[in-house]
Amino acid sequence: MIDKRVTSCAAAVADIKDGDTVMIGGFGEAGSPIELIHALIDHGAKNLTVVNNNTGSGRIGLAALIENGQVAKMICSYPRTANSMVFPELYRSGKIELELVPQGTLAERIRAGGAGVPAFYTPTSVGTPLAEGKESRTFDGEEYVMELAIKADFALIKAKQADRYGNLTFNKTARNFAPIMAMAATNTLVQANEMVELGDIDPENVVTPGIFVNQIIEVANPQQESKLVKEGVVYP
Amino acid sequence: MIDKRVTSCAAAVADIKDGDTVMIGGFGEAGSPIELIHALIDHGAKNLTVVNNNTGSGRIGLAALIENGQVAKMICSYPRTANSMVFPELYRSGKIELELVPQGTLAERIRAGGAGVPAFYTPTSVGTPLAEGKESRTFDGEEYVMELAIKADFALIKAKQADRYGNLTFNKTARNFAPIMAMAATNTLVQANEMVELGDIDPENVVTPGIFVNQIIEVANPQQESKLVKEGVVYP
Amino acid sequence: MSNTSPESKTQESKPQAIGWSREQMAQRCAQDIEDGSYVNLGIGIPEKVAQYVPAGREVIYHTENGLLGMGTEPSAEELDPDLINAGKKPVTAIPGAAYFHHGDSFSMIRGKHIDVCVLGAMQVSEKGDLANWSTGAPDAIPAVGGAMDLVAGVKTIYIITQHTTKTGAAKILPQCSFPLTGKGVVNRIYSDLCVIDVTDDGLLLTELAPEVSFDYVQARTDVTLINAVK
Amino acid sequence: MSNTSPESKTQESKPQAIGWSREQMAQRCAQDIEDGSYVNLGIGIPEKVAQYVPAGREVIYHTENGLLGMGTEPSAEELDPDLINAGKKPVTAIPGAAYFHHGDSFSMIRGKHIDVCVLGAMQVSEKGDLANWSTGAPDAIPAVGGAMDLVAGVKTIYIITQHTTKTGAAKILPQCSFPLTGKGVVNRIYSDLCVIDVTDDGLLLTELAPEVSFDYVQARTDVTLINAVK
Repeated sequence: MIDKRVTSCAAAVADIKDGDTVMIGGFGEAGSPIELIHALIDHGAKNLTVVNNNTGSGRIGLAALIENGQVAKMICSYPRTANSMVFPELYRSGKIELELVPQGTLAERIRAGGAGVPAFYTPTSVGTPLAEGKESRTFDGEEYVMELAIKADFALIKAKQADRYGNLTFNKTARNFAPIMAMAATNTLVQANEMVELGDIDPENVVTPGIFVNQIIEVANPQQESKLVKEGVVYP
Repeated sequence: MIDKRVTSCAAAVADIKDGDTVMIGGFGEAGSPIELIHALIDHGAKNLTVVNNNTGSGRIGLAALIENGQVAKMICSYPRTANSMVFPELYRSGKIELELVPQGTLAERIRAGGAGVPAFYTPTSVGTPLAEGKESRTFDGEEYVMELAIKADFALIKAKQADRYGNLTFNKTARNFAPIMAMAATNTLVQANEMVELGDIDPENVVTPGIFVNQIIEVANPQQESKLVKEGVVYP
Repeated sequence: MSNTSPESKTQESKPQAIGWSREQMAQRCAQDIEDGSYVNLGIGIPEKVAQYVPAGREVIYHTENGLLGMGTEPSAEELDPDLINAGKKPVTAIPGAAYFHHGDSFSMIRGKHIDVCVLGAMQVSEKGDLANWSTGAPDAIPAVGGAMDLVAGVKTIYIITQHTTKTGAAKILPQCSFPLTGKGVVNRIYSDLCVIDVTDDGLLLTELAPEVSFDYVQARTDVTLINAVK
Repeated sequence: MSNTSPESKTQESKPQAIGWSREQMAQRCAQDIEDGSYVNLGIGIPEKVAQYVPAGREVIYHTENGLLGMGTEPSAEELDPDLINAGKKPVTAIPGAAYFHHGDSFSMIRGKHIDVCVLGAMQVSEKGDLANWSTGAPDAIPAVGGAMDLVAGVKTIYIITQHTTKTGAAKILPQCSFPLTGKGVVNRIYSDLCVIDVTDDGLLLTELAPEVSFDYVQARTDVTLINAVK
């Protein structure tokens, strides 16, 4: 029997090890799996490489994971947002490494990681500092840079609905990086707002098929990042 | 105002020129846009390069397009099926060219064409005759071959529902190549079983967003390939 | 499911006097499909594996034309020409199924997300090379389908095949003479005579069909086998 | 929408004595957005373009975090923290919208499916090079967002920018001194003083804001402009 449900966020993140690469879904607060991130803080794995578009807000969620000293390196496109102060401080003091990747290249590298494509060529960043040190090549008279796939040991994502096979739907723009991260990680951990029965999600409307999902925890009323930031909440 | 509906299949295919590359959706009969293909036969454009997983059945649809002498070259993975005789005959007599591509590589090359990726690496076909003459390269100790994107002047696909923006849904496994072909063609022509109002397709369930679609013709009761083949129908 | 050629089917159609029948080969293979696996079954005998997976195991079938959660054959009322498998036969979808496009479907394959693929074979080499798409005959219409993607991407490749061709020639060889589908890709062979594991040390014969001896198999195999029958 | 840096916003916040206001620049640019276009608008002044597109034109807005068919700001009841734009501001979705993941969203961008992108700028060169993501200052936190993908992939790139920095330094230069976002990517510049087309022959000044003379613009531009005002 296939039943990917687990009973707690703590159980879901239990196997994350020091030094692992962890993809975390979300674009800003939309799709950020706060409960799973907080479980990872409680769990304490260190020296992580984290892949996320941003670096979190305030002192909760991803920002708190960074502040807690668990992240050795960030791979992201935009590590600077209105309420982010944790990452900039650590970065300036040389305590965290940054691999800056254009957002579309980040998405395509993750997708490639999940699709069994080790490398591909893209026009993005040609002629800019972010192409320095990368192989370039001309196809049909246009210049492209070669980019490598990114894979992860774990992905932490947030879904709207999930069934026990791991089929997922998402809510609006909270979808963002989650489907491709689910493909690129060896272990995909999902917090879903709602568990549904097999067949409740029309097979035509499944966004992430269960084959890309390993463990699911129902978090019926997830916390809202912007609300926590506004209230000045600090985790843990 | 955006209204991609046209009034006939003939109007949809009118701009296809001799020598064009035309992607045609479908895996066997599932998703085969027979009415658009027949309009292309009536239209008469010649010397086409056609991209499809197969080469059609019987003497209707894609097989009839080939039999009519309009196809100079097929790019496909499996040009031989139970009821295909048109292609084998022309191929043996040297009257049609064949580029044989593994099915997944075909899909990924089309997807790359639509995604602005000119080339990528894949493990598929390494060590086989289909990798001969292709660049190979090692990543992390594994060998891969480089494959180039495929783009097309036109794509002919079949959808279940369409709205005037060109948002599409598909029916079951008739989806197959259609969404990636819609991305890879400069002009995507769609025959849809049903036209619906804007908003009737939930934004969460749109499979092909309208940005990839150029013209839509409603074909409420499309013909069924296997039925035509069984009845021995010949087009035109 | 992968498109294997009609040639290979013809070769496999005549059962030998002793050893497992086609059904029994499928049945034997099915014992090794684990609970919770994602499985892709090739056309022909491999398709039959699904019906023999032991009760109590939940297995999800992938068909590369865009469906995860393929069910059994449809009834007349269920039949929909838009719902077919990679062999282009009508199928059904189970509750909990998902449809997706070809790009995503082969991402599942190439990205090593599928656990097991069961395929037919024309030839298998000592090193696990597989030839199952072309005899290389100059007048043949070459057709590969998804076979090369499956062997390159799926984690475990099982082969179900008659041990020899219908003319009695060995199909398990030091080197394949037919064009390859993939190099070093086969993990295990279920023939009508035995079960063979492809290992770094060579071909390990782990199990014999009833009334079949090691010597009987060895005489029909062009590679020296290691006898590992307990 | 692309993440342009806070620095650039500060530089652009003080309007000049003569010429177009921020609203007027957006309004002028909006005249060039054609009926039926797919458009991506950067953060800041570019965002304002949407509200000035002439009546009767139907334009579909793309936001790279996964929405085609972005609508106006939500009412308090409509507000959903899961429905935001690339600037992370709450938005709505129009009837006929579609959601998709980041891989698909940037396929639209990189695959040249989007017609127009309107962005801010720190510097633009004579050849259409754009710098709008970093001043290259050693203590700055580098952040690029989707800007490099947009300029590499979108068919037409419009820039809306103050003609000079707030200290009066030229932003239109023979060469950008800041790190590039893309090389030879800009098609047209809408500044507070004029409209400039980037052409193979050089920078073509096609239109002047009221009360602004060609010489006034030329004095604030480090590249020799071609006067093409009718």
